[in-house]
Amino acid sequence: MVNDYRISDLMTCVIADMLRDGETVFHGVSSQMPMVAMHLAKQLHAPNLVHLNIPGGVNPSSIKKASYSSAGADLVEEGEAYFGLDEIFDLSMRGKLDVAFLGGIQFDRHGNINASVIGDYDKPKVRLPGGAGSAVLIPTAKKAVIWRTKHDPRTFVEQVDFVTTRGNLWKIVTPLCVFVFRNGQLELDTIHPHTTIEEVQEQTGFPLIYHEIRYTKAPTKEQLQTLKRIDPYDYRSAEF
Amino acid sequence: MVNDYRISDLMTCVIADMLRDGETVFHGVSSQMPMVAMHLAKQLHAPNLVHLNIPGGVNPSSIKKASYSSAGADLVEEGEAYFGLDEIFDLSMRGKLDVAFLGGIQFDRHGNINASVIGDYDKPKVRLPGGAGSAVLIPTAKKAVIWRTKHDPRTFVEQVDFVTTRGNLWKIVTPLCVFVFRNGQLELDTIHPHTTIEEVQEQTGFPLIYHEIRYTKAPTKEQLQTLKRIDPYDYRSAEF
Amino acid sequence: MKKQTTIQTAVSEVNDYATLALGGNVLHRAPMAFVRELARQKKSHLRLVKTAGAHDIDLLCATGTVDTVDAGFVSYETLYGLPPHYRKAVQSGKVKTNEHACYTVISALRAASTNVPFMPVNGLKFGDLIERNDYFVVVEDPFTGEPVTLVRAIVPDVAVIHVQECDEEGNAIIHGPKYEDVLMSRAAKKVMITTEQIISRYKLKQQRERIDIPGFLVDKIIHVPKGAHPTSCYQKYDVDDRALKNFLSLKERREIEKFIDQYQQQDHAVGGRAVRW
Amino acid sequence: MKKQTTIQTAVSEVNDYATLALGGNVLHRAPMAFVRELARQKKSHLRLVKTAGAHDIDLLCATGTVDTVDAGFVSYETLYGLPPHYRKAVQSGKVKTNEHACYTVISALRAASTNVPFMPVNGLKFGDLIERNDYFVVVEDPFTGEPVTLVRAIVPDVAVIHVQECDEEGNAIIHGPKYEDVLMSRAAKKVMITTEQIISRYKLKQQRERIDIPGFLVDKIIHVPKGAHPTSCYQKYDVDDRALKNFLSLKERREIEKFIDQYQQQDHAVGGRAVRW
Repeated sequence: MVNDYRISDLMTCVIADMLRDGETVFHGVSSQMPMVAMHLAKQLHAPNLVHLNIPGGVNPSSIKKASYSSAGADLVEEGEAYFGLDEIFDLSMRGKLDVAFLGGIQFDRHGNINASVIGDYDKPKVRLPGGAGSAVLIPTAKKAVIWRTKHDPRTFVEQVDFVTTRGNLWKIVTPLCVFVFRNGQLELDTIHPHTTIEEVQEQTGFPLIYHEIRYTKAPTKEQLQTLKRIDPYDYRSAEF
Repeated sequence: MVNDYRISDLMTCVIADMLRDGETVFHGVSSQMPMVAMHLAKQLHAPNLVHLNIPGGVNPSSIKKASYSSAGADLVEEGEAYFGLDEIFDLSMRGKLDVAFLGGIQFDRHGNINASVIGDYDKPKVRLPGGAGSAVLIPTAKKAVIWRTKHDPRTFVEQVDFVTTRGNLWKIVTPLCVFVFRNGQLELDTIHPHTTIEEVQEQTGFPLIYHEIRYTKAPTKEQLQTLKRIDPYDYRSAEF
Repeated sequence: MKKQTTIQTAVSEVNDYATLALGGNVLHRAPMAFVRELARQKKSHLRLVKTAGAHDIDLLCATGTVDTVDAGFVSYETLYGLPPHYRKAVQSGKVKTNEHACYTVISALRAASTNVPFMPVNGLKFGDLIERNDYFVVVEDPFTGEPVTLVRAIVPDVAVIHVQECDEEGNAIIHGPKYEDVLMSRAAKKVMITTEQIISRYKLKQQRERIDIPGFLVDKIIHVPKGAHPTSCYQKYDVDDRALKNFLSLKERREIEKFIDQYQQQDHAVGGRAVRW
Repeated sequence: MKKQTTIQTAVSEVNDYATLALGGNVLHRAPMAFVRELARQKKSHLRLVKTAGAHDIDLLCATGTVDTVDAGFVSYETLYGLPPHYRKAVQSGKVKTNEHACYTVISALRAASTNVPFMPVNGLKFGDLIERNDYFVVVEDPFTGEPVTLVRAIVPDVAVIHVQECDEEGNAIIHGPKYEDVLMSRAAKKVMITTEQIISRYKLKQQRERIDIPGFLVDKIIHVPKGAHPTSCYQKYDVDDRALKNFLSLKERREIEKFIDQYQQQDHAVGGRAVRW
């Protein structure tokens, strides 16, 4: 069964399954995977999901032309209305954004997110791109979801170098597992079918918290077929 | 000569003469006279004046259809761009509004303006319409001009009942005279050709301040002819 | 997800004591069908928010529907003069005016639209409005030490906006002046749209760059042709001079109620009418 | 009132130490011709403001033109990775990053557009950004006593915005995503527009409802076809993959200058070209 899908397919389907019908959902720049996942959800179980994005195209009817970018004009061209980034932020401030997909470079067991620097803030060893909207969206979106195509002990650490933000973090999806943020800590939700708890622990810089080992649901045939149709150029794998 | 024009013509021309080329100028609701004056100025000596108004039509090419209102859609229909009321206020806040035309019911010698109440604020004898934008525009527009088709001792008083606003008041135009606000007090600028200093004093509730009696310039033939063309339905006299 | 409803049902969801932001400006595009139904259903203790109102506020003051008005200007335009019922209600103490500077209403709604408790306002510096109203306060700017005036946020429970056209999802286009309506749709907890026409989403999509209020912000859609009457609705109808003058000639409560009743058929008629393709 | 000029003249009016707001977002519609001319004229100590930048900020960091960057995100998109020159400049201490949350850049520009010293922001509640940056401060809301975060205003000296079309007065239309460009045009002291096309005001008036920046707000108009290249300009050209990858392969200052020189003819060519009817 493992050969039926790739990790990028699995992650995309896991993300899609988190989304419910009618929710307002936002993704930012360099966010091809959640963008595809949102369309997958819309096709299969969440037709009234509202897709919001940086260029401002509400519910783009297709993402086939979205190309290398997830912040380009194609999303407006295919959209049914214009709702710019400033307005999306305002919406989240008002508590009306259900799900925000955000990035980050370093995460710790307390749910802190670092997208700013490695090392000292004023004299950084590595200047990271910055948290973009995270620092205001993670505290205000009802559910913040992070996806990350890297899972190693430098990414998941005991204590982040800098707290760019924390807040309503809900889940983190990686190539190995899904974390859920609960009771103030990052717990293991599920591990993917192709890995083992030992491997996940080895790649995580803090002791995993879990009561039982549960496995991530594999993508369904319908999901995989739909993915091929809506994302023929495989943008969902852009970060791999 | 007096029969060549009416008071409304004179007032409109006086207002037009205050406007300079290139200035950004705003009028509000129930402001037919300044609206016509702005168009007169644009026709004759200020072609690059920027005409802003509540409905948001920038530089409406004609005001012939502006009808009873000066806040209707006709100004947008004839406009060259859309710039709404919220934006006009912001512009004034930034110090980029040159002239604002505003109303008011009561004025005192100290340049205070009342558009709120006659009597006590909480238990008013007469509830007035309110200052609309005055309370933020008079302090921020570079020059605030007030026009008033009534000139009597109840309008020009020693002390207003309530200070709705004060600030960058420049001139007040009435059917009898023009006041100028200078050195913290309302001074007599000019009196209209058809009146006398005695009449103006009689109709003003505080002692007039002036060094010499100067007369308002009568409208030119060109101004009167242009008025007939640009304002054929005589909106400039709507308040008379 | 069906948002289309009748004006009776929509208004029945407005609570007494609610804060309503009313779209339009003075004599233009006021949501009058909705306003009349508020009176018919004998709503009470409402708080109305608008930069500049006229017939809408005056009518609801005449029917005893209102407790408070937050506005910068309440008056008919030159031709029609002052609003008799509003004035009487304020002067008798029945209605409280929270006087604003139009812009401070905008600022208070902007605060709501970004969910902050106040908005700093540059222009409001002098005069008695600051001193006499507790929704204005002067504080020290923590960055420079200079004084700055703040206006408290106004969060409408419902924004009621009359538009020329929208689709079944609520994607709405306002033709001509938009006044504060777009901001109101972002500031209010709920958005109710009354519309001259409902058109198909495919037709509306062809004008998608002109959509002022995206459908996902809209809670209720009510199809009410002539829903702004007797105020104007650009491209649809002008101010009805006779109707307004008739209203302004009325004195007795019973006369006002009869005036409102005359609109009942028109206001209620077309809740379920077909979509235009 | 003649606003049309060359890119050389417009850039010559930018002072060292100026604060510039750059339009566009990441790889899209950045005002690159203007940016390259800033480097050619060896401007220095600039402060750049943008929610999310990439090639523009990276290039000006490579040429030593920048002191400070106020942004929420600086990086190329997935395909191109991180901005090497920006990172190097920050890590070596030559450039200071004022890290924002994208939205706080918007809030700071909104404060400028309304001429208030700060803007309250609801979302910025937790983390080290508030503590480590003096442009954020937490105060007590005077109305409720609750804590509220303020962000200090950013007033750009110049907003530089690349558009698809404008007329001789500067009435400008941005097709496709507008990002923060409209806000920047209201926040800055001066507005300079670079444009793919200048069209006659009569032609533009036919699309007047789509005007994003009215001409009276615009100080300079520069006709520069391909003025956003190698970033994209919707309906005109896509991102130039080769040019970007080429730039990202360059290490030496001399190589970067040569890269900029290659654009000189294109950037300078068409300042006086005729208007399209």
